[in-house]
Amino acid sequence: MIGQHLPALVVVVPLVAAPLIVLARRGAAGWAIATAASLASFAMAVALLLQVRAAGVISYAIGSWPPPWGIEYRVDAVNAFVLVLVTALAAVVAPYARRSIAAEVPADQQYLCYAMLCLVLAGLAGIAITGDAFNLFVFLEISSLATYVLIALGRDRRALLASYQYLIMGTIGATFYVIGVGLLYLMTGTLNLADLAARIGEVQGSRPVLAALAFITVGLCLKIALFPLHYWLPNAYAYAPSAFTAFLAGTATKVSIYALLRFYFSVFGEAATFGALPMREIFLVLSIAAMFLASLAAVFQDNLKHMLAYSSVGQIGYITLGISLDNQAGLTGSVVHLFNHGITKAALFLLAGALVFRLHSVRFADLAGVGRSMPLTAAGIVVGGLSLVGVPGMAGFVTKWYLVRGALDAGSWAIAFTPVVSSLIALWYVWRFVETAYFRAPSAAAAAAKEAPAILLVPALGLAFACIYFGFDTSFTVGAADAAARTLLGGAR
Amino acid sequence: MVAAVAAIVVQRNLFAVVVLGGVYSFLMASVLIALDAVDVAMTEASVGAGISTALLLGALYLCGAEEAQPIRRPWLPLLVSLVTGGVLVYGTLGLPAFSDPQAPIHRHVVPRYVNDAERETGVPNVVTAVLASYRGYDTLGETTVVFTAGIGVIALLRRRRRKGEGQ
Amino acid sequence: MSPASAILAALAIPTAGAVLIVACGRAPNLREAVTLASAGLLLATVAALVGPVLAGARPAVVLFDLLPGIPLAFEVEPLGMLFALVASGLWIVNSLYSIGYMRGNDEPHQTRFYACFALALAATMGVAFSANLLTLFGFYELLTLVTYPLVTHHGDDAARRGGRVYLGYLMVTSIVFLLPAIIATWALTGTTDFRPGGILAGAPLSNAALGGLLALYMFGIGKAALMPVHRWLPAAMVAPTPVSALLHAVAVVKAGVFVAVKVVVYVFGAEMLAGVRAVDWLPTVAGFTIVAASVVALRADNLKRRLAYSTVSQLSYVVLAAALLVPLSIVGAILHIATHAVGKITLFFAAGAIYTAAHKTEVSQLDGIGRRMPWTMAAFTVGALSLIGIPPAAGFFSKWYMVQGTAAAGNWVALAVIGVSTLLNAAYFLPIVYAAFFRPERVAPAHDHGEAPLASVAALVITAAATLVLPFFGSIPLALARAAAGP
Amino acid sequence: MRHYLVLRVIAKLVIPFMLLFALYVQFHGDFGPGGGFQAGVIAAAAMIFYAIVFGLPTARKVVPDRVAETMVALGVLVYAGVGLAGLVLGGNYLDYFVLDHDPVHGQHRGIFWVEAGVAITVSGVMLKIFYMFAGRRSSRDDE
Amino acid sequence: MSFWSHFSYAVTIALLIAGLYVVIARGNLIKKLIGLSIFQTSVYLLYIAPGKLIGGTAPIVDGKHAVYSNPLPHVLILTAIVVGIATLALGLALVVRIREAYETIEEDEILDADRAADRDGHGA
Repeated sequence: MIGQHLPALVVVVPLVAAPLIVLARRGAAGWAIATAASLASFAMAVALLLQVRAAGVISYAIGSWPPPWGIEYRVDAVNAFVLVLVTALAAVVAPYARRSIAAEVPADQQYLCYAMLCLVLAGLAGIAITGDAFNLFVFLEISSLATYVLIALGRDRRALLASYQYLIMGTIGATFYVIGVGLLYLMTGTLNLADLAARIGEVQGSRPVLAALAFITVGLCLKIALFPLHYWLPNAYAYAPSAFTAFLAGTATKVSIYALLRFYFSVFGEAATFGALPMREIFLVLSIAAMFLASLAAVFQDNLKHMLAYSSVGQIGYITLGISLDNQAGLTGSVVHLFNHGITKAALFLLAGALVFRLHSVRFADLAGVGRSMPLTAAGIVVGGLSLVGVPGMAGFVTKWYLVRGALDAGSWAIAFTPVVSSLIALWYVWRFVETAYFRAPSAAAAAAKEAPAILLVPALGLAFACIYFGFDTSFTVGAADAAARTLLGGAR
Repeated sequence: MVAAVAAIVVQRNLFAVVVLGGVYSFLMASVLIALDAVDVAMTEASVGAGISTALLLGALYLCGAEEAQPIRRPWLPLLVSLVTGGVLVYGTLGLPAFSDPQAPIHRHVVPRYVNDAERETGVPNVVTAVLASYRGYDTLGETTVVFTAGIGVIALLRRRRRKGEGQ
Repeated sequence: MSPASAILAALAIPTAGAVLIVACGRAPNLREAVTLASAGLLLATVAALVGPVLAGARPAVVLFDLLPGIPLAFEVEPLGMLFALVASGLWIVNSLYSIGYMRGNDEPHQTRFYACFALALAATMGVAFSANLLTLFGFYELLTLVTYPLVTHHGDDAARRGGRVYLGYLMVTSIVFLLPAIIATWALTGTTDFRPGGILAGAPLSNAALGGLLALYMFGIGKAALMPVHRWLPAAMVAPTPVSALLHAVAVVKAGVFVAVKVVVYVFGAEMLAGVRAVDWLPTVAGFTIVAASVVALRADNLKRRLAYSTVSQLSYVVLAAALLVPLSIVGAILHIATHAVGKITLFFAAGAIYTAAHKTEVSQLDGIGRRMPWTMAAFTVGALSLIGIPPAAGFFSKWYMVQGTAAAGNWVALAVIGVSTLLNAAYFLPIVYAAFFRPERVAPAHDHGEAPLASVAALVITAAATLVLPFFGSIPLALARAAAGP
Repeated sequence: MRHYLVLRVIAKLVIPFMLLFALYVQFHGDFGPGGGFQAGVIAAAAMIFYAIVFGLPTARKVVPDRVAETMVALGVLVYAGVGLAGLVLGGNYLDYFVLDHDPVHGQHRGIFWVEAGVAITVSGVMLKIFYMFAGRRSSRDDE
Repeated sequence: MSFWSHFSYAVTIALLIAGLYVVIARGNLIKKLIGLSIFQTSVYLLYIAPGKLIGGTAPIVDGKHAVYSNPLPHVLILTAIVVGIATLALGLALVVRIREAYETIEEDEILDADRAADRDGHGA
């Protein structure tokens, strides 16, 4: 009986967990509830993925009002995959959060922190699973507001400004999205995505639809932090509490990208999206700019978290590059990179959090020689870094493989070279860490530090290991991504 | 209403700006009533003119009321906002005319609400019916947003020893 | 042990060895014992494969899919067999030598050194036996990564700089050129498996595209040190001598030329390339590399630097010979991988021994050192003769096949190149020998030294001996080479 | 403004009516404009007015912080609970039809409860936010 | 289509431009938030106005009327308003904290303060 209600429960469980935590008013209890909720929704997401693989698209009418009158939850190959990513990272981060948050957030705010974590999870899951354009906006706001708060809870006072800037940018983005949806509604009279897709045909190419495409693109790209709209991201990532940065970096931008994919390929339809406006060219240019400029910026940061944040902007370029290629291999690369980059970045930020836990700093000056005092943490970061570079046998390699193939299928050697070349920039900034950690005389802090506690290491290294595992066993990731790409290109929705 | 906004843009004394904001909200509310959106009008009045004004005043009390220096390099922002507006103009010009009963929004989906809501939900106020039942899930989300903001403010403003800050 | 399981064992033994080495880090003797033991085991395992392969069998293992349709798979063919044989054989001597060297200069981080060394061997075995381009690429990159700590062994600024150049050149070339080339091959042919006669044979490719693809491969294989991507080799000279020996003789550059030959033979296919004008640039580049590198070597005073550039030029022999695309020359190329290995490792051992015993690094300091270190310098002489190609040293025979190859291909330029470079080789090796034996010591050394530690001397004597006797037991390498060169 | 007697008297008179009006808006929302959100806002406004007139401490005695915070969470729970009830009774999530043997009554009941949930959370949040800002103020004065 | 047929949109766009401009151009954090809320309110009209049918009444069903204006946009905008106020409250709370941490709410002064802090070698 539960089985058929999974689509609702996967979102509602964490959503209900939040007020429970607030009632509990205790850090420990809050942590327990949050962990339980995220584990539960992870289990449900996996079950959903299996259901979708077995039975195809699942549609769930909330309130038993048939769509388009009621709000519909709709699970297909694409968002089931995204759901698994989001909930999985939540399930990994939640156990980690206990010690890390205890070290970085004042005691009387910790339970709120966990409530926020649940809300972000609920919001992101809601975005991923919903089949209703406006409902998507509501859950976007839930996750965003919770995100602003969590960022502002960082120790450094700069966290406040970072959070404020994100709030401004995020709200502008969300409002743009609403405008776009409004225009679509005025033209079609419906908000249900599938219904939109069905009815948009007759008004295809009309001015409001094009304007809607533009507004939705800009709005979501603000959330995605697609270069040059990434202005808010680095500080937000760098100053938020470490555990949360990991979750945010692994999921938030990914879900927005999913939303963009959904609108492009399922609502507007591939042809309209790339035919009506020069979307392909725009994305191509911006992606390449991100892959190079942002990655170069990452090289010159003096702080590990900042470096990783800029690298995220660069890696997002990979994903959008795949979108702009707009063919099977390219999209497979994009979707698989959603997952691979998600776990890789999460692992890296969790390990950075372990460094913060011991050294109270992630500036390279303080990380010197940390490879000796915290061997496991440093080794994990190297593994994650190599996955960013895309060394064979690492998750990141799979992405590159498909992106290059996609570019070749699109018939362009020039594009084919961009991902590989920019991955060399990644090698460059990763190696800055390697040399700092292993070949420099230990800083005072690093010399004093011990290896991080197991409760931090186990989840983090678990993810780092996942980077290797999914580099070898690609049947799950590539399989799911391939199915997702087919769904998108087939417009089957 | 536009005048009020214009005043808000130029005025640099934040108290005045906040008051103007309240005025603006009332005007907006009256416009909304004129458009038959009574629920929305009521909310906008209580929220825009009531709560947000109060909040802003509270914040001003804490933060000081003078906006400091004049705007730097206004051209880029102006350009951005004008372009945005331009795109919207481009879009809206293709929209169905005002109060056109043939517009899709009046033909699709909505008729069921207007015609059957009372029968299906026993609630004559269609807005309430849609809000709480047909699209009840949105409202759950909306409540959650309020909840989030609430505990967010708690988390941010609870009096705490400010160790670690500003380091 | 069935051939298939032998393949896996060849990968597992060095890996397990590395683990044990780390485990025994506290007890140096035990640690070195583990190294030697695993080296011996490895050689035995690899040797067990020779019989079947010569008998025409092609033992293979397919593990699981790395990417849909592209499995992690291994298959032993003659070329890889020979390469694995050489590498595993030399690992034993090299470990023996390392023990003497590392202790003689009491180097730091010895555990890390031996562990990475073992891992490097594991990666080499992977390269040698891999059955498709993806597997090959994976182990190729792994080899780069595990040798990086060896290159930067000393961890000082010089080592870091050397390491950057090393990593930079190898990664840039492999990621920017080799990887796209592999993916393109996959996109064109739908497979990445090595096949006798080549997989690109039927592919719809214009000659120009073919030439371009070949260029991507040849410069993508930075380990082959084809000019202008040879810079990493001298840069890596900051490493301790056993590492240099590993790079030059056992694993890295050998892996480079091995892959180069393998690509020419099993991906493009000699017959297919033979007809294509667009690939004629390759012999030219190789020939230029040979001569230019020899000239640089001639002008280098630092002994190891001279040896390094000699390697660059010697490896280009292999590429040149392979690029001539006639069976004889390919046989020569393959043989040269082996003969150059034993010769060059001898030279490096000698250089290291000199450094260990006398702390001398420059050629100009070597006057009269032959009297103090007769064994070492004798071995050095043998190695030098072999590289110059004077019978009965092994080098002569590989060169002999190449010369025949040039004749068969009718490429007189290549013949001239070989001739000139032979003279150059002589010009930069013989003076050292002469000075060592027939010049008086100009300045008495700071301390009165004799030979290097026994282990080192033993090792270099063994390799020198091998250089001399290889020709007389040359049937196996020759047979393998013939089998690989195809009809 | 402690000593503005007039103001306090007026307040004493007005506030009950404000609360009453809030309830009216709450329950009449089915037939006229209004609903949980507006009602919650008005109720909160009444409390805020009370706090301004009689001072924060007094207000905190009437509705303590803890209560406000509980309301914040409670409302959401009520709303989500209605949804879960729908699940338990065999419908989809937020399915009101199953809340009563007669579907229309079920709808009525569901709407009533969710509106209540909205009102509770909203008033709780508004009040709490006001407390926070006001509390901050006094804290800054004595800093 | 006459200008009047799209008058409501013209108003919407005017408000939108003004709001967005304030958000981006002004350095004062509170002023930015006010601009932000204007920016959001402009959207209300975009949704509501087209829902109006001349001669129609508020969508509260009684026997007397036949034509009602479209209720769905009203619902959506109710939600939008709530989201807006929630954002505003959160933003103001942030501003208060910023003020306490930096003693100013002018964006560039804050950035200067941070740069100064960096020069002194503080920072995360």
